[in-house]
Amino acid sequence: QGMIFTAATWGALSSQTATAELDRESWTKQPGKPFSNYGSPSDYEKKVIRWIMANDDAPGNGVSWTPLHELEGIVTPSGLHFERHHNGVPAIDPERHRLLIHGLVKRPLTFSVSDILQYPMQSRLCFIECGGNSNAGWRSEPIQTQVGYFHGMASCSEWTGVPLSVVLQEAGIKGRAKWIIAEGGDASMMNISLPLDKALDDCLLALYQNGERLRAENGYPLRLLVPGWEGVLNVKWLKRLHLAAKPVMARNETAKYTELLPSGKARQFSFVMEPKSVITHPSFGHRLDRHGLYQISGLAWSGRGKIAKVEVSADGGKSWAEAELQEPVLPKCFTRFRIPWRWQGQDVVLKSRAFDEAGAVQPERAELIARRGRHGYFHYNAIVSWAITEAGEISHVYL
Amino acid sequence: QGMIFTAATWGALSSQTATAELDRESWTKQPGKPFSNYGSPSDYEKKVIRWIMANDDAPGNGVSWTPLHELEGIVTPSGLHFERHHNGVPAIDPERHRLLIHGLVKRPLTFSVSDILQYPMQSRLCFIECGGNSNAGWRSEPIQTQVGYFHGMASCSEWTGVPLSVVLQEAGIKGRAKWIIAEGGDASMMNISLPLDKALDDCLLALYQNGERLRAENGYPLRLLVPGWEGVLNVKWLKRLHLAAKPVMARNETAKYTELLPSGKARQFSFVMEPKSVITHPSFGHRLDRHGLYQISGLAWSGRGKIAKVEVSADGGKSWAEAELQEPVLPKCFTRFRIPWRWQGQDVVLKSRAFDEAGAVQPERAELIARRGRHGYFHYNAIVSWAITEAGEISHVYL
Amino acid sequence: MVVADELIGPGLGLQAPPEMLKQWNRDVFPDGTGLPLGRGTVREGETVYRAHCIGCHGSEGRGGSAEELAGAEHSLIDDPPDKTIGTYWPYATTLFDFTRRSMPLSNPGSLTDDQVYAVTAYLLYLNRIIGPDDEMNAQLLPAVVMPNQDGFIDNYRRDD
Amino acid sequence: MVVADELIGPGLGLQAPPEMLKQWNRDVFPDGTGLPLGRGTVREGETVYRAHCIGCHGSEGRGGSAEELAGAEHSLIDDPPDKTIGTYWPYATTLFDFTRRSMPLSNPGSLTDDQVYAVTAYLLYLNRIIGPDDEMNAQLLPAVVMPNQDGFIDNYRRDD
Ligand code: HEC
Ligand code: HEC
Ligand SMILES: [Ca+2]
Ligand SMILES: [Ca+2]
Ligand SMILES: [Ca+2]
Ligand SMILES: [Ca+2]
Ligand SMILES: [Ca+2]
Ligand SMILES: [Ca+2]
Ligand SMILES: [Co+2]
Ligand SMILES: [Co+2]
Repeated sequence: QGMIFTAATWGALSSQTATAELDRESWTKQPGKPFSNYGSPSDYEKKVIRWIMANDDAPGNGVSWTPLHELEGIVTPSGLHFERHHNGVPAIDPERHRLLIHGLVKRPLTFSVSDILQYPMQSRLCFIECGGNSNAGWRSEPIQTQVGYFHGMASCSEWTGVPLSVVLQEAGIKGRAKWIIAEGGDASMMNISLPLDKALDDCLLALYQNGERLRAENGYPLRLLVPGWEGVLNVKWLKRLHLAAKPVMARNETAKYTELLPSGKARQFSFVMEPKSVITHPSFGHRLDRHGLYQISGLAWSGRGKIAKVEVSADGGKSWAEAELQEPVLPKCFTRFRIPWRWQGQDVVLKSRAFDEAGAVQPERAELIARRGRHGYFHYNAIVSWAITEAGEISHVYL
Repeated sequence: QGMIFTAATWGALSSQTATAELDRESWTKQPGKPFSNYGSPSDYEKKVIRWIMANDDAPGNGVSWTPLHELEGIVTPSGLHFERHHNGVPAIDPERHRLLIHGLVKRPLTFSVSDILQYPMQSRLCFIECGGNSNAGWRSEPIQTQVGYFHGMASCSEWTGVPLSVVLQEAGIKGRAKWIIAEGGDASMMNISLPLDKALDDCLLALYQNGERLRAENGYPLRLLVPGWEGVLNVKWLKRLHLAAKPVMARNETAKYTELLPSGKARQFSFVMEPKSVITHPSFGHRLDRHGLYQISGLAWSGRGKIAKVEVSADGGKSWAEAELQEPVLPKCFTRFRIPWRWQGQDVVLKSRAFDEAGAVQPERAELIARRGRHGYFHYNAIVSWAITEAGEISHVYL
Repeated sequence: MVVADELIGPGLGLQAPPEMLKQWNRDVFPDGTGLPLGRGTVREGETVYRAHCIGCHGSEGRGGSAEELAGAEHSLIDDPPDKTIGTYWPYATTLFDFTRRSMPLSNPGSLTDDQVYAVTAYLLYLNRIIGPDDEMNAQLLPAVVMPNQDGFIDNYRRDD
Repeated sequence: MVVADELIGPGLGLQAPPEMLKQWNRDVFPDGTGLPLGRGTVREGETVYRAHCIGCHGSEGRGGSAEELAGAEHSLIDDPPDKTIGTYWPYATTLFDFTRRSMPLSNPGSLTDDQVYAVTAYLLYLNRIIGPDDEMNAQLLPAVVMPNQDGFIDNYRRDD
């Protein structure tokens, strides 16, 4: 028993491979780094990234995923908010950007960004989820990848902006208007149709994300926030709102973001993101290296309102226990659930299922496929199952 | 009336100086930037920074301020969370870091960071405010500076970590223990005494900040979170918890973070951050360039619990109106308040005052000074007054 | 619907001038609303396609680094189904709307309206919807009946 | 107080070895608990001060880039008050605790315990609390009565 303790003496089972110091560690013996005007994550957390899946010939076309398996709580740091771009991130000069409201309005109007910043604002914590999130679930073999690279086209931020109803009132809505075609000011100038009743209900012209102005990749200087509805409607770099009697039938509401059913017909205007939950800890890529007490932790959300309940099963769905929901539980917002669990080294299958306040329940995969077939691509929200072997290895399974 | 519209045609009063394009703007004609593994703010928002006030001869000694005047909502992005360092930001290798719990415990224990990550966690949105925040308010002349550089030693994040009570239970608290001396693992190895009852009530060993692991400048890999109590207790880079019968009487609980009263006696162990509010929009540095409707927006918080009410005055305190509180209103958390206000170009003085659920009220400056004198330095929480001239210029005044 | 007379905002919006409304409004509806003047033939479209599209979408729209635009070999009820413009898209106007605003991806907005009509015609031809000698313009395009026109169920009005 | 018998956590803490407890515990309490062996005189302290402290705290502790450590000219009830170690600090042990853990700022942890005793003695001397021939050690330091020892009101137990 000397002056230096190695792992064998007081290192823990799996992680304490390094020798622990009795003397002051090097970083306590010299001044640390100075202050910074804007911080970034620890150098030791460089592996925590958005994972990029883009088109080699079109590097601005694709997605990058939020690493949900590395995160805790409900806020997604803006640097890790998922991205979906059709043609890259535009570098928009906010002084030159304008929002145009026209079509079935009494007064077609333009607004500069500094104008909109003077309007009354609201904030809400709210998730945005791509309609294509979790689509690997439709595959016939369960994908083996970290939670974030499977379900991480969903992120949650505090958004602040101007209620869309305020600027629409100023323009004066004509009676025949039933839809709003929103258009983005990026190189793809993406357009999509949003029902007017939703626009007037709870949509925001979002200017701030997690306290600061929007990140470029999340729509700077202005984006549409459509709480609880699929990501593609939350038009980034918002440039134009066209009030119309009918939807425009844009490429992204016909060719894409529609779900082909086994009948050959396709669901269109499938806006609401249905309840979903996933256990993030433990999950694929983690490994249980000891027996004993664990905290199962995960995320649940629903586009219909608040999460009412999350149940967790440790026996592949035979029995379920209600998890604790971390306060605050907010509508259309990530909700963190947690439940203690004792692992004695047995084979187990962990599952979670979400219930929302509107009465919707996250389905088993077989149920979802019975309803939708396997070629709908969008709106996959089935229960996720993690199998854990006696060795503590975790894989994704279909049950 | 040609193809190009200048400010005179459809530019707004103050901001639309640039000519607006009829053609597609340059950024809509070429692919934008590719995806990024970790994002950062827009290049057009580079002015939104933590403002650094450090010692030239000791660049790691000082503070940097959250620019509250640039932010909205309640979350502070981690890159802008205020900093207070005594000797810089250590670059701690998480594999080599250990937490030691000792003193009046049955079993002195050490934990690696990866051990602590396996403990049951909780999350909460919660402010941290330095006891020295807003101290310019003690000066005889009102400081003329942006809100963030006056009140921005306060920030608000979602923190996730392990309840301190869980690891203390494991160590086994001896009956005589009444205090915990916490020590940081930076070059200043700052120590401070925390009452054990608070430690068992709601303190966390925080591991995550706004979803991701702590930033280095906020204590990576482990910090103490002491909800509602002054910042210095929220020991960063937490290395040691020493259970004791009495406080250690460290430099930062005697020479500093005590408030000298006019009597010559000083308040010690003044832990709770009393209710405070400040109007962030409009405020010093902004300018009103038009008459009409504005939204007054600001932040309120209290270390005693939830904000119960915020009142705003536009006549220097003669009359008050209740502001709307943005949901969710959470205990010991920033609360955003907002109220509409019509400005017709008259001279006005805006004020806000916070009431908390424990019954505490933010005092007028004269009241605070009557109680504390002008040399306490810490715990300044008086009402802030902004005078607006007919020209729309805003200054900080004492009334 | 908002009916209040008094503004709930500060009223900073400026009247949008007619030229702006005309130039900015790029939306093309199934009934042809929004289509500009101009025309283009399948043959002209083939030239446009070879110059501006083939690099990503491949010869005859069979796909490349970007997705296929034609060439379905079987139907929507096969497993897997074969979704292309010809088998899946409900409206031909969508092709004009999308191409004009977003394509070619490397140089969006660079085609003339005639070129967009032409390449639209060519893609409809490749999908066996119109003939090799046809052309497209503001009258003909909305009149095209797409095979999958009735293939969609409005899920917003009847939530499942 | 936690009294439950069954652990609420996974119980991963490891017994801390005695050497670690000894080496890591740097806390020095007013009653002297935590003070190490060793000693140092005012005169030795002056040498330490000139070598390691004067650059920031100035000659005789009158302040420089870092704050003054001595030299109060008036009292705590003057306006403005004059707060220094001599007029404000309640315990001499704090000086040892802080200096050993945090100073010199440019090279913390570099002094021997003897050097810390010595510079503590020197600072107490500069503040007119001990004489020029005095020394400090684990017995003498906690016995020093600081002028402002009774200057503090416990605000936690009596909240205002
Ligand atoms: C540099 C590569 C590139 C070029 C050149 C290009 N495209 Fe594309 N195209 C893409 C990509 C990538 C997408 C998918 C866009 C998205 O995800 O929004 C696409 C999508 C499309 C679609 C929608 C397909 C669907 O099923 O939804 C059509 C139609 C299309 N392109 C037509 C054209 C035409 C016509 C041209 C030439 C005038 C062209 N493209 C040139 C890359 C390209
Ligand atoms: C490189 C500059 C530097 C050197 C060298 C230095 N100090 Fe300091 N000292 C500081 C700074 C800066 C502070 C304020 C620290 C803080 O804010 O936590 C300080 C604070 C102190 C304090 C607390 C003062 C108070 O009123 O709270 C004492 C006591 C002190 N130093 C003693 C020493 C001694 C003894 C030495 C030499 C052995 C020394 N210092 C060397 C920069 C220095
Ligand atoms: Ca371990
Ligand atoms: Ca303006
Ligand atoms: Ca095919
Ligand atoms: Ca296809
Ligand atoms: Ca002095
Ligand atoms: Ca001083
Ligand atoms: Co959908
Ligand atoms: Co205090």
